[in-house]
Amino acid sequence: MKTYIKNIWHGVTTTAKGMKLTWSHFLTKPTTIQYPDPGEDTYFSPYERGLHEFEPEKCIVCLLCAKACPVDCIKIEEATGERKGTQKVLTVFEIDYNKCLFCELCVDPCPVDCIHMGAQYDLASFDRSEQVKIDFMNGEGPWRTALTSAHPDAGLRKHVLPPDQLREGES
Amino acid sequence: MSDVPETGLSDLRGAGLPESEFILDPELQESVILSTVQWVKDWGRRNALWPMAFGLACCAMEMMATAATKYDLDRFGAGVFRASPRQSDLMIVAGTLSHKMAPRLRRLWEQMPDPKYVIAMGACVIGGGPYSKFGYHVVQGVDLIVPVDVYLPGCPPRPEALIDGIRKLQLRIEKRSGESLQTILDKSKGVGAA
Amino acid sequence: MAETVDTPDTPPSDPQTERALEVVRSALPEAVVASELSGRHPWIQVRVEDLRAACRLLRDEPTLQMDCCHLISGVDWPEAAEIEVVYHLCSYSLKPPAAYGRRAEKNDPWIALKVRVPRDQAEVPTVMDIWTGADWHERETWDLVGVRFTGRRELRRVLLPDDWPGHPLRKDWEFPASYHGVPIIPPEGL
Amino acid sequence: MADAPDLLSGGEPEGTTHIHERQELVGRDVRTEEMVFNMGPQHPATHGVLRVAVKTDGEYVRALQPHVGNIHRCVEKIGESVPYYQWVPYLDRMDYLAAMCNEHVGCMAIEQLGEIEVPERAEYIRIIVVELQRILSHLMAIGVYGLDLGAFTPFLHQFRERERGMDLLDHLSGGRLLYHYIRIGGVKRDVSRDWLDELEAFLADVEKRMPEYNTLLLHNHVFQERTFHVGIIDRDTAVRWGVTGPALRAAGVDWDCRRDAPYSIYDRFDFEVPHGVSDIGGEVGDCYQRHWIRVREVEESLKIIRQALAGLPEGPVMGRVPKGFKPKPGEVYVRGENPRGELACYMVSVGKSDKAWRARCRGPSFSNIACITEVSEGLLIGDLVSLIGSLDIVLGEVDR
Repeated sequence: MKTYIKNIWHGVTTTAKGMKLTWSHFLTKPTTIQYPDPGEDTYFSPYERGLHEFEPEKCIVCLLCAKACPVDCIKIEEATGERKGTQKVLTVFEIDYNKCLFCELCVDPCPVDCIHMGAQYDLASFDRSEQVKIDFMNGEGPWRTALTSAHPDAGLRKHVLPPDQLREGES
Repeated sequence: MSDVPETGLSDLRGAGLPESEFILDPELQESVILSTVQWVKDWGRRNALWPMAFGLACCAMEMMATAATKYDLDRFGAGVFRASPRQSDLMIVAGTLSHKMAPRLRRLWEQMPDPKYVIAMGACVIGGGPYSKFGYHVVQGVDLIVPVDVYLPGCPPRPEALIDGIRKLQLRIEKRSGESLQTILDKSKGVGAA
Repeated sequence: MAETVDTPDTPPSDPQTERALEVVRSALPEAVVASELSGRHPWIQVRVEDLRAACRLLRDEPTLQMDCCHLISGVDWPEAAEIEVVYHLCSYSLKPPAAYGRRAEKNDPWIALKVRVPRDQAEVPTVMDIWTGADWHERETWDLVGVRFTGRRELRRVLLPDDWPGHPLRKDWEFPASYHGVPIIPPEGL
Repeated sequence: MADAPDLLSGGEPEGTTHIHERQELVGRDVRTEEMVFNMGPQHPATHGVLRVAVKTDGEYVRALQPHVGNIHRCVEKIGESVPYYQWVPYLDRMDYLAAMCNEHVGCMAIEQLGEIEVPERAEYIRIIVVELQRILSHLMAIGVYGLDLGAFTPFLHQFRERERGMDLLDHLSGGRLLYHYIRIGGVKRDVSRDWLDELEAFLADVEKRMPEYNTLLLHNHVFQERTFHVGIIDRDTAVRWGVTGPALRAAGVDWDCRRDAPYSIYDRFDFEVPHGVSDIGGEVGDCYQRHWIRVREVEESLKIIRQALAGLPEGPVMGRVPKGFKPKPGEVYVRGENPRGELACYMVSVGKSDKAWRARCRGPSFSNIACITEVSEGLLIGDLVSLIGSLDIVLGEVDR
């Protein structure tokens, strides 16, 4: 009988302690960020591995990025028999986001830094063939326009850490 | 689907309504009262999606993060994660789908009541993702098994991206599936930001 | 790392494996086929028919007490037409000796035991009754590499479905086109 | 379906009736039907796509067979099909709650195979991020275990801290969950002073919050009732089945790879290894003790990170990795302590190739989940949830 009452007492007091903790959160600042309008919230990484950014004018068609890709999702082609000076001419550059694992391995070997990881992440689409495979050569390309339903300000990545304060590893 | 003229019916079908909804004359459907009723139905459906907690792999962790404190999916009316397929109308396929799991996925999808929607979350379920080259046991895209409404690339997608996918699905439910994504986004510039 | 090798002609041998070799040699003089005592991955290769006896010895020997079968892996060597099964054993009862410190080549008290069986008739006696934990590792080795473990209660696939064609980690295994109607390599443009 | 015949092979035919011995004690002649049912693969308490075929007698578990492989992702096949450096992102995806730890062990194995030296600063940064990952993983385990047992609040509370930690790793690597930060030969990029300050603030916050979680779970009477004397994995069972990690230590085995077989630079740090004892409540090896070990390990990880922060040297963060890295023939076996147990990597190289001949990984959850066949006998079905939850398995690692 004594254990029985003791158990009840223990159960009630420990639960009350937990409830006290829960109720105390009424007075704290909310943790939730208002995603489409993050307002002043700054939490994005300067190295965010989102949709790629590609600068076709810089590319020398060395194919190193395509070789480094574990899943061969980069399709890159040069014009046959055509040269701009000594430079090869790039005709096709596509990244298949059906396959891409956002591992950043294509960025490291590029000798001219023409491919890097962008910060755009909201790529949801209704059709996998239309939106997921992105042709980077086609005009401005969707990767430069805002393919997002979020508030325009959500794209402003105010960094906690300015990028120049972080040193790149000598990879 | 193609024989239906531009009356909004194709949009309704795209939203997953069963055929029995189409007993009325298309002209009548467009009339004031019924279209309003339809709008109310869609409004309710759109704002009270009950997703099924169908976590397969890494993306499931991001799905949990979306439902948890920081991203709080409840703000969009889609935070009631149900364990049972019979109580849910949205299946977020989060993670890698293997050949062993594929029949179960199909069965769970069949157990869901109409109208039902599927979001393919992450590269693995869109098209095999990282496992598209040597992954002998990975289904190369969940759309080989069930129809998919929204494709969401990323490995794994950020929780913001999942919220974005759900918002795009909500737009689609809102009788807009016939339009292209860009048109919807253009039209919803003001609405979507709210 | 590199500085631990003092003289190239006499590399330091791993005390744990050395002891294990002594134990196996003294009880089963015929058993050991080959061994490698130094380097990063010392190992002992025994005959298939002596595998169970050797495992039992290593487990019961008080100076070794290999009470856990950490990992069983199968390695396919198509050129030699052999499959190698590697048992990594470790002990949770014995702490590594003090002399066996950080500077040793391998500061981790485990022993690698190898057997080699012909590729077309890969049959290895089970060690499931010696270490219960070997159960799933054996099933996985059967599943992926196709080594049949004999003398155990059931040898089913553990990771792949039961009707999966072949054993994927064999080097000559070819991707099937589809499994139950679902394409494994999807057609182009899907 | 394909796996219909393998539901529960052997044993008695279905439909036989039993009189449970407990009911004999009560003296009532209640007959209960035996039945076989499936828990999972779609079940909230199985932590993913584990399928457990349970043979019950009334509410008691008579026999049980876990079925895994539902997310078998061919990591070992990929390991021998792609070059070494391309395999590292796949290691992340094995145990997705402890991606950094996987990368660490995998990169250590590849580095030993190719005899690559890692700079001092990179080793320290590795320890910092790995222990940070351990904290995040254990926070998740603590929160989700509460969820399994019906307490939703700890889940929401721990996600607040976890998100902060994930943001920290995000700022370092660019990914929230899968980082691909530890590379062969070092780490991807250096940490900044601001990041370290942020990390210290995070550590202080976790230290402050841990007692709160304990109020909600560890000291809660309901939680204790659900976990005391439930699902006991004793020393003998744990060692025989190859159970590792917190479950092994809860069984009373004083073993931690970081201390007893130090890899990387763990021998420079001073930390305790908690192991199951009888005076904290419950019983050695029960669910409560496994939970308690995780709580204690978070505290120890805090200690390790602080020591690593104090000793962080200056220098480069990437060693010299030869272009077209082709290691000499040989093999390595490296094991490291992950949040869930010992991850081991066995790699074989035949030389003259940038691909491994065999890349084998031992997922700790693989062995941990195997043992429930034996442990769960005689448990109530509700306690089975408690047992599986306390083992904190990640199916990505079971199936690999």
